[in-house]
Amino acid sequence: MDERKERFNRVQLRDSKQQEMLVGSTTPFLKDAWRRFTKNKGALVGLIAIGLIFLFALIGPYINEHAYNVLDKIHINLPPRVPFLEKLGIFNGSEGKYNPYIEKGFTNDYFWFGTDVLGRDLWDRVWMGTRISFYIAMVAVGIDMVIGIGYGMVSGFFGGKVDMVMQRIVEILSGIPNLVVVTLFVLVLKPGMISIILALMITGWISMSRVVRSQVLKMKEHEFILAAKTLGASSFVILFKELLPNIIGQIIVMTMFSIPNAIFYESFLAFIGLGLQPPLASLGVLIADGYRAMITHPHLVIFPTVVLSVLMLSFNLIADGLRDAFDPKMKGF
Amino acid sequence: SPAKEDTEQVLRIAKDNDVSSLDTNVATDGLSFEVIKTFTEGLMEYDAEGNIVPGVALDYEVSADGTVYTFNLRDDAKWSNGDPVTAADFVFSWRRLVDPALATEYSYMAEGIMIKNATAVIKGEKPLTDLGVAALDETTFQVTLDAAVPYFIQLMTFPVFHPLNEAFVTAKGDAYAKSADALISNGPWVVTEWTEGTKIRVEKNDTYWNADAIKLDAIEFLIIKDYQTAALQFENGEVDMAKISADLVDRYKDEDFFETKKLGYTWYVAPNQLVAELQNENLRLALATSFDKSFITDSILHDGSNVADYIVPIGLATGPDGKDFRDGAKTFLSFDAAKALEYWNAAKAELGVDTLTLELLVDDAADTKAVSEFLQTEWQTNLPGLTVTIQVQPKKNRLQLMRDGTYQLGLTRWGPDYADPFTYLGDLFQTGVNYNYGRFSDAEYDALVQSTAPGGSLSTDAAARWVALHEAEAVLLEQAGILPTWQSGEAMLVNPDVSGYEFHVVGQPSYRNVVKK
Amino acid sequence: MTKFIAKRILLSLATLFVILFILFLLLQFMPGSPFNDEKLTAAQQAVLMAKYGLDKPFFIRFWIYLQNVVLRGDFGISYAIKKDMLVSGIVIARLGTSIRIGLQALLLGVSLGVLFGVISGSKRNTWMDSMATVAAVIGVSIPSYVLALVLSFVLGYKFRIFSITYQVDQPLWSSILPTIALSFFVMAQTTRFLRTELIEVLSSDYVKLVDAKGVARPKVILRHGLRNAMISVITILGPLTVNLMTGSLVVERVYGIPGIGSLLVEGIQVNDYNVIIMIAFVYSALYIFVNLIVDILYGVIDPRIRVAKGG
Amino acid sequence: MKENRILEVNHLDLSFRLGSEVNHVIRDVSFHLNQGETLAIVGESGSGKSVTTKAILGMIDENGFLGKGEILFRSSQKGKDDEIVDLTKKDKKYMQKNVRGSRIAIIFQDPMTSLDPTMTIGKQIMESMLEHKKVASKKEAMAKTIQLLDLVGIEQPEKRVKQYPHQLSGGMRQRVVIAIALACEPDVLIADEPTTALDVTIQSQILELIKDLQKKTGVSIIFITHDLGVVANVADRVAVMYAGKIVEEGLAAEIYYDPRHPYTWGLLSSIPSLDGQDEEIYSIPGTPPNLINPPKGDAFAYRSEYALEIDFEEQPPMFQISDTHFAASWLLHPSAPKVDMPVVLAKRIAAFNERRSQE
Amino acid sequence: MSANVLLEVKHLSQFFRIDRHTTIRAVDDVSFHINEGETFSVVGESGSGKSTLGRTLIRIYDAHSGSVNFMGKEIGGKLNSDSRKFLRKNMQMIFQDPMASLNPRKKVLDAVAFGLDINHLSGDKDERLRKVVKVLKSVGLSEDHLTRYPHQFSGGQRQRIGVARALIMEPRFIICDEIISALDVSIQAQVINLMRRLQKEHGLTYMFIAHDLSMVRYLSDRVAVMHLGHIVEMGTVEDIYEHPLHPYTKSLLSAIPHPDPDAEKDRKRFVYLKGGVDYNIGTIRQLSDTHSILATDEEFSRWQQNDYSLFLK
Ligand SMILES: Nc1ncnc2c1ncn2[C@@H]1O[C@H](COP(=O)(O)OP(=O)(O)OP(=O)(O)O)[C@@H](O)[C@H]1O
Ligand SMILES: Nc1ncnc2c1ncn2[C@@H]1O[C@H](COP(=O)(O)OP(=O)(O)OP(=O)(O)O)[C@@H](O)[C@H]1O
Ligand SMILES: [Mg+2]
Ligand SMILES: [Mg+2]
Repeated sequence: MDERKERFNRVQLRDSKQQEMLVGSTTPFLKDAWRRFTKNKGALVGLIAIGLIFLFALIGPYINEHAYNVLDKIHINLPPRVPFLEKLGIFNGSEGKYNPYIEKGFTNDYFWFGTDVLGRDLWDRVWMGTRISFYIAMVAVGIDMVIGIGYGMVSGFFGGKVDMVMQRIVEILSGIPNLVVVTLFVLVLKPGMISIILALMITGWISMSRVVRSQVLKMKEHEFILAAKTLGASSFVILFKELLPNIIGQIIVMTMFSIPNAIFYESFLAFIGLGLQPPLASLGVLIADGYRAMITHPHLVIFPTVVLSVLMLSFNLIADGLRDAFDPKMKGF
Repeated sequence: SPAKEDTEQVLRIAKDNDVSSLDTNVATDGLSFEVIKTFTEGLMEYDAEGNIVPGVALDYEVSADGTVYTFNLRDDAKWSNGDPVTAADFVFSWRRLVDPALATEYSYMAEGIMIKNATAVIKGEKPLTDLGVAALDETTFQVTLDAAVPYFIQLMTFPVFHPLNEAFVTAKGDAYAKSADALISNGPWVVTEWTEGTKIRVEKNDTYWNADAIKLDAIEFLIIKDYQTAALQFENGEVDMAKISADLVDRYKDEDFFETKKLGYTWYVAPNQLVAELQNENLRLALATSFDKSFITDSILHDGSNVADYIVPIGLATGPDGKDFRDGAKTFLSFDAAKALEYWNAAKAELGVDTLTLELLVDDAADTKAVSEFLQTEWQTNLPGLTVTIQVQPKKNRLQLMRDGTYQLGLTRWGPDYADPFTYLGDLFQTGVNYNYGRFSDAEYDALVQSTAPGGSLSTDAAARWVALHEAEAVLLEQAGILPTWQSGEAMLVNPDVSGYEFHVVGQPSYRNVVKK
Repeated sequence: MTKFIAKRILLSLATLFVILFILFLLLQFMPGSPFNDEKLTAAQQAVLMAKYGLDKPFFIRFWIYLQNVVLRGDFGISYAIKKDMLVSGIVIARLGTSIRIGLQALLLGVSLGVLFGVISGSKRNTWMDSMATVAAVIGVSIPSYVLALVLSFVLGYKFRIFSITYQVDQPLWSSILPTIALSFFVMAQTTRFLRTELIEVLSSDYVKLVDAKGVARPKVILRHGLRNAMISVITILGPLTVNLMTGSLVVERVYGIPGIGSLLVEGIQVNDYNVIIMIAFVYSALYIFVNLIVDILYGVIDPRIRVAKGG
Repeated sequence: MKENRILEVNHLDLSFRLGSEVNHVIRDVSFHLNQGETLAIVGESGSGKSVTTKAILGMIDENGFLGKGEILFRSSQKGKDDEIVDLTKKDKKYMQKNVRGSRIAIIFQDPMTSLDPTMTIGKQIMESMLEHKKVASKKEAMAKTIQLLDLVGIEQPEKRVKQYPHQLSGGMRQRVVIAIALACEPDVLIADEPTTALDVTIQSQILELIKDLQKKTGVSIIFITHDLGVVANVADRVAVMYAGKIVEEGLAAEIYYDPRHPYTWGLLSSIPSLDGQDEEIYSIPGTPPNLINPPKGDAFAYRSEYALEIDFEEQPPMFQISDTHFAASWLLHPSAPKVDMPVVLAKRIAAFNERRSQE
Repeated sequence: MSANVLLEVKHLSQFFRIDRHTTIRAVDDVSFHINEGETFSVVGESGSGKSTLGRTLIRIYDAHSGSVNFMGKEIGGKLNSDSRKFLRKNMQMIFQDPMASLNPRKKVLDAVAFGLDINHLSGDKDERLRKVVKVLKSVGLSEDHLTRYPHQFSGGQRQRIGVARALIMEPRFIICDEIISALDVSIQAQVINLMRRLQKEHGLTYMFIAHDLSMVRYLSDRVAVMHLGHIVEMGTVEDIYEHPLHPYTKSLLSAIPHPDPDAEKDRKRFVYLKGGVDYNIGTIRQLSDTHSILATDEEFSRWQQNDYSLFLK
């Protein structure tokens, strides 16, 4: 050991950076959450998948020479056929033992996802449908945000009689079979986007309001809310400036869950014939239509289902990832 | 048990619908009638070729003016409880049909065939006993009409006019026809099982007078609403007959068990003449001729449907000459894009517009939705400047909207009630009738049709009447009062071992001669 | 406890009343009538409306209906689906099937869900966890009708293992496919929720203490982890159960099941008011009942709640 | 291992993976526990007290891993010679079967969250007895449970066994937790801040209880706390921990009346003196270091008024002061300048000594 | 007492109705006053109603009954907007858990300026910043910290932010609800020193809620001992610590652990026997100008004769 005397000199208290060691990480919450989120492989895959699907929804319909709404009286009910891939024995345009492209002499035609009974290109229809499904997703998010959050916050924060009445209303709303209400909307207001949106509005927000309410109930006992009260903050300020930012994580997670629900709901409506007006077609409509020919022309149902399922899967994965990311208790180290 | 199955001849039929009632007077839908037909028998029945043959009646006489029919009933006809089938059973049934207390929907049939006092009785203005029916004795049943009805006999096959066992019906009271054991049979089979939403089974009725001619021991109507499930069940050998939707035809069209049959429905687009633009004949003609009907029948539906360039369907009615109404009749409004464009240009000039937007109202059924999309594109491409939007509504709503006249173009269909062109031409398009959704109105047409109506000037002159009906159709279609589109067919999967089933364009299928190997 | 239940039941009855009223009101706005068959004339429609008392003013009709329901348990007759038959007869005939298949699916779904949930929650971030999670997410991502048809195509048609359609005389055997189809979603939801909850519970202090007691891991997970995690899983199972028991239109249609899901849709399509109201009523009653059960179950599982409610 | 020692931790190193970083939280820690004694480990939050004890039980979180070091445990079996096992070499299964609960038991800090809310306390106490087959039947387990509850001072134990945790007050719950720990008559009891969450009156009761139990059962105790008052009450020996190291170790009296490490000085000084109301209380400046990048030399140097240059370069070794007293501070090196402990502390110790000499 | 009375509380009660059968009498008929510039401490076991008392004073809860006079204004009953504003400005509270009492999503700047913002006192941006920086400096934090989030601070620093948030309103009176119990030993001292310094600099009055009796002794002028919602004994530090009379006070004091192994070895502890005293029938008795106690005649005379056999073990 180096025993030089001067090493044992006393030194002044060092005001070094070490003095002020930060406790906890220095990254802000959202960044931290993002870091945790990106660590989650599933969520990342989901995000990428959604990105790709979104991209295709934007450009998909334009990257081949077909169009989503043009009838073709000749090329009807064709199975998928893709150049190059056909050489591998898949996507070669055959349906069982039968290959209509060869039988009917469409040797130069390629429909990547095949065509439907009206000879429309399924590739284009699927991506147009995806657009609509995204659109519905946006609407669902909007509804969740506005009604669900507002309702849940008010109900949870004010508690007491207000809560009691509001929860009764929710109970009644959930007690009425959705279908009755939806059908009514569709019948009274004509089927279409507006009706679907209104239908979503009736009950689509309930689970969000539940989550928000329980979060608010939990949060409102926190001391920082009391502190805000002692500083004279109004209920409005406390709700929107203090509570809301703190439950935003949960809200985002819940939103992610409500997106697939909305998309699904629309496809259910399509199945019972209360969907969009033709020739508009969401993924749900395509699946519902394709479903009827599933054992005849499976491609009609497979492609939209795959896209829908991947979309749902991705949103769910993202939602799971976000939930983990926003919940420090769950942190995957 | 399987052993019994082997020796038993059971025909299993998949049905996409459920029965709504097995009460002969109350039922309204096709399947209900089909099932009712298996366990009841009317005065007259159809044979395999669609000819009217005696049922419970041995024969009948008509008065010279065609208003009094006297039926002689066979004396060996029995109810399944052993009671004989008598003229009183018909009187009871027919009175029950028009009983205002029961308010049956099909009471209008009694008015339609102009039974004496029917209208007043239905309205409750006259007692039931005033209805023009009488049991002259046990086996003689007499009907008095207000006027000659050319298709009267033919309607005697219709289930609402079948007999009812008064004692049995009264004993069961409210419970009558609500379950298998509250039913009684005078037909080839008797209902033994009726499970809500699943299945109806009828078994051979040994008391039926012609029981020996019946080969099938039982028929099961299985309610399978999904066509694909029914088809898979058929492939699995679980059912012998299954209707399939157009979507499935491609899968089966080359199989030997695939069959199509023609139905009596004609689909047409009814332009609403309350809409100013649609009063323009050229526009209607343009719309009527600008879409390729054969694509609809051959590519979208491919279920045996055929292009309809007419309104009275093929196979509906046989004329006095013994030929089908359509045989040698004219066709109208065939697809002709070039001609359509001329009409369209004329219409635009007359209307003083360059562009036009119309809305097409359709059902939410899969087929009609696809057809509507096709129509939309065809119209928009062949008639440049025309924009067509589609409104899909559940059927009940579509009907309501059309009845109210609050629509523009509506795709609709009509099913015949009896085998006479009048069921189309008379009931649908006269000025002011109920089902004249498009408010078509033409004096010449009305006059022609009136002359062929029951009690009309030609009602007893069959040949002249036939000519008038042909002329009426021409008047209607030459101005495109409606836009005929296709005549329905139905695609079916039928077990090749099964033979002898009979379908009729009008009326219910019959299983009397079915044999299953 | 009994007092609590009595209070809840009273409250439920009030809720049910409101729901009934709202339903009645909604149907009032439904366009068309049960009698707009294409062949009916306006005069005939009027006769039929009068026959069934549908021409009376709204409140009187509601009052009469309420009396019939409360005093006689009479939910009226069907106008279209089964003409003139008692709605209660039709609905009850079908309800049994729906509830049974629903409960079967619930049982299967929850069992598998608990199995997968426990696996993935206790073996977090292993391949087993990933598998279970993926299975769960896929379970909620495929439309049920596609799933149902694929099942019947593969298992019923290709391999002929199960009956494709529901058979009344073989209720258990022929309901295997629909049970599987319905259970998927339940399984998936249970797995997902249980996983989250279990992870949280397993990292709690009390589970750590149990660990420190030297209790074997499986016992720790089952006895302490699962029990506590189930408390919140039950919340989501409540509404799910109701949806299952009231039948799924889609699965009913694919498998030809006479259930009330398809009956409701049909009722709505043909304006068969009494059918709609009774099914809706049953749905609401079940919903309220199941929630009551859930609340009681809470108490059974979580003694904190039991005592707080003064049981 | 010496005869009278039951547990010996030698050069233990332990780290946690935190994303891409490694948090080196236990750094070369050595201490031992004698049969029947109470060793208190003190130190501020995050210094590694709990992690050390969890390491002994083999219950480190998934992201933690051991470096070098051994944990020797004397496992006495009836009729056989004592066996000494290195717990770091044993797998989870072994620990669960042979050590946790049965030989070494632990009491956690928070009685409110340490009990399963859905299980009666009776069952929770019986659980480990049954698991480790210490009793023949459930009935016997129940009888023993009631005895235990009685032992930890819960009245009407027959009634209490059927109750749920939320029906008990905090103090009672902590007693239950203690009863659970004692259920299998362990050789070693680790009490990780067993009274921090309780208020003073209950705290003093629990402390009395633990001491009482030790007298009765002879169990050896590791007592973790950061309350120096509590330590004074219970400990035979004290180990002071700072930033993942033991910085001073000795008999209780040695630590209180003759502290040598500047950190120990700081700790002792920050307790308000009983008389001088007007002076400021001494407070240790700054915050503990982040152990993701542990400082090169003495981790306390940055907060110490007594830091030497060498403190920033090299870690001090353990200097022996007496047979039982050790401290890791360069100030104890012969070459180090003589420094005096803070005046407040010196005054207080003087007062103690004065009183001690009076007695 | 010559000092000015800042706060006078008379017969204050706060009940919580749990359900029809249970009402918790968290604060039950307490009366006391606090002098300007002093530190008044409230001690007692967990659940004795200390926090509820503080929260009722600052009007997080509305009092069940009783009157509160603060700086000459009655603030016990319904508040109009003026008196509410007055209260918000002059009375502030600091909470126990430094992490929980700060909004985790708010930067220090906004957290501290919150009171100003709400009451529209912040002025323009510069002024707001200046005020915040000034107050941060006075609690020993610097400008560098303005943009950080609470979780990026140590416990002691967080508690300082809480202090700064209250101080920026320039209150006269601060209620400190167990502000050090969640902190580490070495940090407790930092916060206490800070509070004392601020008191001197600004002439603040504190109501200090705590259960650490040695700290209370160190920093208080007067102490009230609460038990089951009642103030059972109240007096100067010396009264309470040197001449306790109430058995509950005695048991509390006997429970304080001292950092002195030898002394601890032979400490005698008293356990207070619950149920020995019914507070509802006792009345307040003055032992001296400053020292009062809640007791019945009989209890009082027994205790004065040092007969605690019924009350302590
Ligand atoms: N699972 C973990 N992953 C990462 N770091 C951890 C983990 N568990 C503990 N640590 C860190 O190890 C260090 C020591 O923690 P430990 O719990 O032993 O402290 P302690 O001395 O018991 O403190 P306290 O008095 O607060 O209980 C802390 O810095 C803590 O952050
Ligand atoms: N909002 C509330 N609703 C119902 N009861 C309450 C409420 N707040 C407090 N109490 C009850 O009032 C009593 C006094 O509580 P309080 O928080 O004032 O005690 P405390 O002396 O501050 O205790 P601690 O030292 O644990 O903080 C307790 O029994 C508590 O459960
Ligand atoms: Mg710890
Ligand atoms: Mg408190």
